[in-house]
Amino acid sequence: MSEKEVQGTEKEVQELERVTICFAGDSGDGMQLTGSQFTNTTAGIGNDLNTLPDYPAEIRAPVGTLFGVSGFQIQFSSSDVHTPGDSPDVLVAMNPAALKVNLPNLKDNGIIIINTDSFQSRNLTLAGYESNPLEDGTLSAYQIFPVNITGLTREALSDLDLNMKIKDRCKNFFALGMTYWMYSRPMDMTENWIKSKFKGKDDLIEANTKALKAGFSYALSTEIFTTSFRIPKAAKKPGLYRNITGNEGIAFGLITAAKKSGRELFLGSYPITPASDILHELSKHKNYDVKTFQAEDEIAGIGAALGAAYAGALGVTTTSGPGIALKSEFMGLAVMTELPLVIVNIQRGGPSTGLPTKTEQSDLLQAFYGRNGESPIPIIAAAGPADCFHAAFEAARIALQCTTPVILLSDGYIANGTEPWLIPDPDKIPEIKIKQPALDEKYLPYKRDPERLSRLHALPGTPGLEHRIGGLEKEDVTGNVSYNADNHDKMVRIRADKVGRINRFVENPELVGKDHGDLLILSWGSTYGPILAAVKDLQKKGKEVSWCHLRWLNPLPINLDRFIYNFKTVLIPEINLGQLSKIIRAEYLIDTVGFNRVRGLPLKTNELLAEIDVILKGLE
Amino acid sequence: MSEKEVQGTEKEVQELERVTICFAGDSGDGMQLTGSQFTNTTAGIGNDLNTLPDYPAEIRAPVGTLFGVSGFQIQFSSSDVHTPGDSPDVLVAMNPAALKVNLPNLKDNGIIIINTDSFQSRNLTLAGYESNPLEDGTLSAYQIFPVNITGLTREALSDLDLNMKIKDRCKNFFALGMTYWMYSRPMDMTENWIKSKFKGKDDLIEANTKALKAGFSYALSTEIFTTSFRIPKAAKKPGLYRNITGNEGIAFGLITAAKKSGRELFLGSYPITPASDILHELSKHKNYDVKTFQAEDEIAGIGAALGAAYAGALGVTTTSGPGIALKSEFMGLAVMTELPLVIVNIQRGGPSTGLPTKTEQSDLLQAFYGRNGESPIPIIAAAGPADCFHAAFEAARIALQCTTPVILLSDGYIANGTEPWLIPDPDKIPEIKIKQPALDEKYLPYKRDPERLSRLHALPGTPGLEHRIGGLEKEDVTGNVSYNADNHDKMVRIRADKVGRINRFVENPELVGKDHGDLLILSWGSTYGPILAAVKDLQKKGKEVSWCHLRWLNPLPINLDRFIYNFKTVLIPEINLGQLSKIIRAEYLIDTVGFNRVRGLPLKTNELLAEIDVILKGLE
Amino acid sequence: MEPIQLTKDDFTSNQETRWCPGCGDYSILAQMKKVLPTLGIPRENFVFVSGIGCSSRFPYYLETYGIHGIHGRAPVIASGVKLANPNLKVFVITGDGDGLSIGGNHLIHLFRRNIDITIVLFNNQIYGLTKGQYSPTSEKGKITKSSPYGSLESPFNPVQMALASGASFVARSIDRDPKHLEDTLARAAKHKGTAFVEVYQNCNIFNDGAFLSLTEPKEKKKHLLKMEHGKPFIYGENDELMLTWTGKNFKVVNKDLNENGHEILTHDENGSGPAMEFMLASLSLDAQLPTPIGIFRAVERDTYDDMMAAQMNATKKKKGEGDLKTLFTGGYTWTND
Amino acid sequence: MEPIQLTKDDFTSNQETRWCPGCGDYSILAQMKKVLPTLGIPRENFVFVSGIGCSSRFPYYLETYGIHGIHGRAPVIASGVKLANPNLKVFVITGDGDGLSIGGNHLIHLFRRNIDITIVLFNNQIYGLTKGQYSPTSEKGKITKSSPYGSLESPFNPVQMALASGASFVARSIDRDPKHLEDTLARAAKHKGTAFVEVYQNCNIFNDGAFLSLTEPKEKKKHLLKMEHGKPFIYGENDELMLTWTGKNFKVVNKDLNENGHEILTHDENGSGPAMEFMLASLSLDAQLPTPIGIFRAVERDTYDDMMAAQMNATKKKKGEGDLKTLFTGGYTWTND
Ligand SMILES: Cc1ncc(C[n+]2csc(CCOP(=O)(O)OP(=O)(O)O)c2C)c(N)n1
Ligand SMILES: Cc1ncc(C[n+]2csc(CCOP(=O)(O)OP(=O)(O)O)c2C)c(N)n1
Ligand code: SF4
Ligand code: SF4
Ligand SMILES: [Mg+2]
Ligand SMILES: [Mg+2]
Repeated sequence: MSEKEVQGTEKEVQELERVTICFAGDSGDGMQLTGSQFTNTTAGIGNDLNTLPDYPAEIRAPVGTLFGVSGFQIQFSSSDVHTPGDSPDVLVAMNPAALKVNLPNLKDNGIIIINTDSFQSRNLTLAGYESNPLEDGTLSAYQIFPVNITGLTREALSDLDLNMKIKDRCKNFFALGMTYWMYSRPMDMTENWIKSKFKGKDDLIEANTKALKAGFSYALSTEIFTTSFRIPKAAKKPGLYRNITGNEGIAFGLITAAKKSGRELFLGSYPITPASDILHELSKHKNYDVKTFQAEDEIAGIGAALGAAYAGALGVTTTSGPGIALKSEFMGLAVMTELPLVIVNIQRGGPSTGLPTKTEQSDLLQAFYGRNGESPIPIIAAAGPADCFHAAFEAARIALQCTTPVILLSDGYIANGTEPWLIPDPDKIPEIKIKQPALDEKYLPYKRDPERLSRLHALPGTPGLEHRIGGLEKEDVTGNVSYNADNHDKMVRIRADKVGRINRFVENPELVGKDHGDLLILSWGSTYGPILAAVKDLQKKGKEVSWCHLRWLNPLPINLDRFIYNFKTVLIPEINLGQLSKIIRAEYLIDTVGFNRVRGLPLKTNELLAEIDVILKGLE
Repeated sequence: MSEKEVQGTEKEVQELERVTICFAGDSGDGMQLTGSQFTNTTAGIGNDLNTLPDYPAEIRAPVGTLFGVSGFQIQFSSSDVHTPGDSPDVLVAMNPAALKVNLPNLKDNGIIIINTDSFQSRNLTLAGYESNPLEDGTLSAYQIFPVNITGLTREALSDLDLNMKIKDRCKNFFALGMTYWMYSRPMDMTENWIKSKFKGKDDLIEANTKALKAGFSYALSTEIFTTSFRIPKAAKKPGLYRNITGNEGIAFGLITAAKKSGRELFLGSYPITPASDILHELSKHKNYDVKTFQAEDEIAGIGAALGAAYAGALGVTTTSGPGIALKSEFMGLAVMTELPLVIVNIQRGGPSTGLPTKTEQSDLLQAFYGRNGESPIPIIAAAGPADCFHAAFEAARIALQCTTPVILLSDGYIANGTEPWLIPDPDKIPEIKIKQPALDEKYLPYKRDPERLSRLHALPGTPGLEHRIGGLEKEDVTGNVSYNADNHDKMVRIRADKVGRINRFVENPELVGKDHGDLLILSWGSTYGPILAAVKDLQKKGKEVSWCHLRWLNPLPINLDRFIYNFKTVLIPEINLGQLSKIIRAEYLIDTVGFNRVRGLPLKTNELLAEIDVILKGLE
Repeated sequence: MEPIQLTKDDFTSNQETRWCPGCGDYSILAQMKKVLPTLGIPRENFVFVSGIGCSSRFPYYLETYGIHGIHGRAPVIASGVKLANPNLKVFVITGDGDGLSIGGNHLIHLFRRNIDITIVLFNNQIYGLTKGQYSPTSEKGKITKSSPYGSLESPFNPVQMALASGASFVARSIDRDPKHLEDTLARAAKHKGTAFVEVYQNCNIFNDGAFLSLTEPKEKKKHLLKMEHGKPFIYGENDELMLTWTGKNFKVVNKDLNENGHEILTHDENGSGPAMEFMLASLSLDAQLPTPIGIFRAVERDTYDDMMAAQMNATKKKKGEGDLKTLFTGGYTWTND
Repeated sequence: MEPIQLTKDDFTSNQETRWCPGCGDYSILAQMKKVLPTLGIPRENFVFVSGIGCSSRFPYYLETYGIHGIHGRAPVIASGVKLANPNLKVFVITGDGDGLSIGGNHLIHLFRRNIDITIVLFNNQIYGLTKGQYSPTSEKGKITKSSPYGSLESPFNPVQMALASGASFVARSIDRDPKHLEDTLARAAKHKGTAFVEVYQNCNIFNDGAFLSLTEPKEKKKHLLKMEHGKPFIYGENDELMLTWTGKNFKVVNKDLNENGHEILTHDENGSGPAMEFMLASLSLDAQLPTPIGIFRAVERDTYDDMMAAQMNATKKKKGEGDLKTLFTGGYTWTND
């Protein structure tokens, strides 16, 4: 599939289906920016894609150190993309530390573009290299493209009256320019971005644009790069798209739910990685009746959200695992008072402070059981960045319609990762209808809807419906405080039942494949992408596997027991030690097989495929 | 078995094997005191016994109201006693509210001693009686002993120069005196108690003693009581005994563990019902190197305990469910830093504030999973008041020897209930040996004992072993901060393994009955007493059931899988909706049957027996 | 709309009060019921939020909206209520344990935010509900169940804490002076911004007589200083004692024997400056000097809720009422066809 | 035992510092390393406890015992360490978010307890580690990621909070004045009781220049007032400005033009009384007046740890060293045979 094309000078152009690039450099090198520019351009020309930023826990770790490396990985393709790619085809390494950290991931015979200017003894030492990997054969298994990027950038900007530091900051655009040429991407979107970003600072506009173009020209004209690649458009569902991170998805989903339910959105939150961006995003949208309250701690965050819910807002709190730990007493109060509240947990590596900037799925059992008493809370988990929008909307809908707190689980991977989002038509999103208590009847705060078992919540400000709620056990129907033994037993069961029947009001998860067979894969949350990629691969190879990805975890879906018993093996891949497995085993009494990698990273499709291979062989 | 005896006047004396009495009155009537006097005397004459106080959530609710009723139940017997009794044989009701609240529990044809003086219209109304139950036939199914206790007390004290209020406060001693006669109990122990309690206040000594004796004489001489009862001594293991509440048991167990490990005991705690008494008890014993720190909240309580543990104390924190919720972030830090820490949860009715003064077993799953990340903590549950001593000692031993936080579960029932405790010989309690790091080697904070996987903890103040620990993921062996992916996976598994293998270092639970058969009862915590009573009853009736009561819940015992699969039915009685069931099902994939009563009360032996009956019939 | 005519009975809920007979909480409830009808606010717009403690049962007894929250957290719940619906009149009811021990941080953050909420802290210098442990306001050396050898902590001075963290209205009153209490609660309720009232409250079960010197008819004249705006600081059995200011310190002098001609000091509640405010607040710690009740500070400053509303309005003016289409397409978009 | 001879290198751990280049934290670390060897305390007796934040990484860089705790909770961990082993010299390292937002309550309770712990609060008026949200000390109206339209809260004044809650040693210093910082840390470390040092610290990434007026050579003479015990409050480009006291307020006058003959005010760190202390503390909020650094208060009062030890000793004296048999048989006992 290669052809010759005239592109200024005669170079080969090869067509590829999919490519994974990793841009890596020092935290100060602007790699996240480079990555997101590449992403937008790639999206704009119609490839499907998926991205994963990977930045250090330190704000700006000392230059050149291993722990200061910042990376951005993108997979893009002419067909569907579901993950940022297991192992990059191309690594852009701006310094030795970036090379060191990312080399183990690179595909065999992968391409490495190296900024040779940074391979000096201090940087090599900082990266822990005893000799120069450019010279000692370390890289012999790869295709190396050594480029003195810093020097070339300075050269390109030599006629500009800027100090060297500023010029050097443009080198990421030089690198970006090279990759634009390599993968046949247009430069205009980035040029426009530079113009608006540095508006009013003409010298910076000029510098960055020049660096970008210089990189492009350099790749085009030098001998080093002999081939460029073309990745045709992907056949995506037609429509208007944008890239979206999971955290943006959640913010948008919540705003939409608020609008569709006629409530104001109230966020009570305390900053914590990787959840803070939801707070940042929501605090921008004050004209959408969004109120954000940066509380003094996580407890105050959820407490204010609960108060706001009582007063009639869509109450939301966002955090990560350690924050959930702090909120758990308030979550119990939300259960007892049966107020609508969305509790968002962007999971990260644990236990304790753990690995704050890494991803993990290990807060599932905390979501189920992390409170005193019988304290059931429905749980929904988002499958990917775009699904975050839908999951947040659904969490809010159930919270409002079933008068219950709802936990929405996401994780560091999909929170920061992006994928194209088919922008929905707002008018086609259904309203969220909430029943109101009648004004002409005696108001009984704990009288229930017979179907949902939800209660009617009278909003403060409504004349005649004055009432008090709180954390002591409630008398059935009246909601008065009750220490009665039988009432307590009854209420404990009602609360369980109320949550248990929510699966009647949400969609069943799809079963991909047959409803019986050798292997059923069961999964939840952010493993969706890697597993989808694996399942597609297996299907292509003609292997029969079935797959069901859960969005609602509590309660488990109604349809699961229609097929879960029909498989020889049920495989549950998770980024934890088997938390969904515990739930499934207890519920269905079937032996599950876990695929558990707790490395702070998304699952790798290839590793999963290898595991499935072993399982299928064993079953033969 | 009845005989005539000369006891001043000729009355019948009947011998009984076991009796349950409930003393009930207004919170201000001194029922807890009456109960505990009856208890001590009963213990002193050699009956086995078990008690349960039941007091209102309000401090001193308005006089005469239903929610102001305070009760104290005691079962005593010439044979073993394991519970405070399902339903009292005798109810001493000091006012209408006390009657109303406790009547539903009374045994058919049970005895009611009533203070008729309090059955006036205001009190009747407060208790919700529309007519006087003494007159309207409400009590026709019972043996009623109406006594004008208030009036008789006043009469008995008529020659004392005390105001009426103080005299009236003596009426509980009058009632106590009556029951002493009825059950052939000596008065001297209570007389002595009165003397020391009111030391220096001779008028009060005289008043209370007189009231006590007057009650006794009244019962002896009047026509109302025709029969008194004798309950022979129980054939208890010989030795020195005392009554002990569960909370005292925990306090003593912790002090003992501290002494036996050569550590100081440090308690960081915040008051909460029903755990506060441990704080109260421990704060008395400053001469035992016990340091108690009343913190500003639960978080501070555990934080200080963790700091103390780092500095070399046996760190302990005590609380109830809502407090555990708050402590959960710190529990994660204890997991990560692998410090010895005992976390005591005296469970109460939940969720949220729930039923603060009632008992429940619903924090088990919180103990297992109530933290972010993979955060395993060993869990032990005490079976009864006396076992609290042993469980606390064992929790501390494992914490110190396996360098881990340990959760000790108790509940409101056994915390406040009492039973006789065979006082151990302190010299026979084994030392708790703790390994110390060598001073002459490089100290590696996360190097592990190959057997226990515990680490060696170097105490601050030790020259040359300076080191830092914290909540970020640790590098294997060195304990340095590590964001490495494979290291994280490894450490997550090591921590799980460390806890998972603790069942090698503790005793296996006993299997009562055969290792196969129709019915295995599996249980944990405070249900021990009621289930033991049921099992004995079944055995007496020649029914074959087996029973295993778990003390260590995490990890599950090694021996369980040797027999758990050998039964047609595995019944798990719990005061929750089936939390141990969930754990057992997930672990062993067996279908369990639950017996769940979530009423804030201990399980009733009779109800359990009825359930077992149904099960056994179904299996026939 | 016609003016609202409410009486104290309108504010009496059907729940039985469950405090111990003789508890000071009854008086606070009674005065509150007198104040509420005078505020010109419809009953349905009141929300009472409390934590946990004897005091925190307060909301049950009022026929208004209410939340009996969790221990120490009433200020944050109340903040959410008020910010979500600024039309509501929000009260926080808390105790010395609830508000100053577990909940201390929320309280001081509420002060600095100045959300329009009225806080009443029932200070009985003890944990009532949990049966008598010492609290952050208990005097050092206090013997309780949890401190059988005497507590070791110096107590907090709630008024100083409130002043230091920027509360715009700070006052103190006492259960046994119904009129003063009523007036103080009324003033607090009418203040725009976070208003803090510390109420000395007798717990006759676990800490009886803690404020005896301020309530016993004979004693109180010698110890209680009622601060009134614009009036001199005068107290004593025959109003003969006068509080004067040396420039650095207070000094009590007999009015009639004011030989050194000390300046007569009058009370200025409208922000007399940190020096005077803190000095007045520190008085309660000093047995030689009188304990002031009344209003320490009453100043106006922008409330958080108003500023939040202003920001929202400004943003709407600038960007227009938010619509979903604009939101969704706000970033970089492209079309697949 | 021979006297301990330590140098700053003895306190340097083998962990690489991971702060941004240019961060003010480096200076604080450097000064701390200078102070530690001078205290005459064996290295193994130091314990540094921190919370979470950029600042809280501090313990890793010192070759002492240390705990990197959880967010806001260093004071409680440190309390446990100190009470369990009073021989240890315990430091708390915290930030403005860690110590005043999530951890505010623990801090003020530590102040009132007066446990012998030295607290250093790195105040950069921003959340550094979480990438730049406003903090409780950020000025009102601050534009950050979480407040794109400006924050609405008035900042805390950490010094006032510490004074109001009874801290026995309260000081302030600044990263860019190494000598002053070193001296202040040394004084704090030597204080017996809870010592609090607020350090103005520049976060050059998210809040660069927050203290520029106090560090820029030209500006600082006009704004910085170094308080020294027993010395007059003098500052200004040529030390020409003098802080005077009107009895209620501060006033700045030119030394040479002191026409009204204002009294020269000298600094008294040994408890100058609430009035003066709070006035001095309030200065930092007022742009018209200088910002004081130095020691606001240094008074001796009984420490919690000493009192706890005393209670234990007294009890042992009275009841004898506790033995288990006595404990077990303490209540009512009987014998079964
Ligand atoms: C999280 C939590 N911790 C502890 C408790 C127990 N508790 C309830 S009220 C209280 C203190 C009450 O004291 P205060 O606030 O002074 O109220 P008072 O009863 O004196 O009015 C405590 C410790 C609780 N309910 N929840
Ligand atoms: C329970 C919890 N909540 C939130 C966080 C996230 N977090 C870490 S540090 C920090 C604030 C840091 O600010 P500051 O204390 O001022 O320290 P600095 O980084 O500025 O030195 C936050 C919000 C966390 N780690 N844990
Ligand atoms: S315990 Fe004290 S504060 Fe509580 S209700 Fe009784 S008297 Fe009032
Ligand atoms: S983010 Fe700021 S406070 Fe944190 S290390 Fe960097 S400069 Fe220092
Ligand atoms: Mg109180
Ligand atoms: Mg900061």
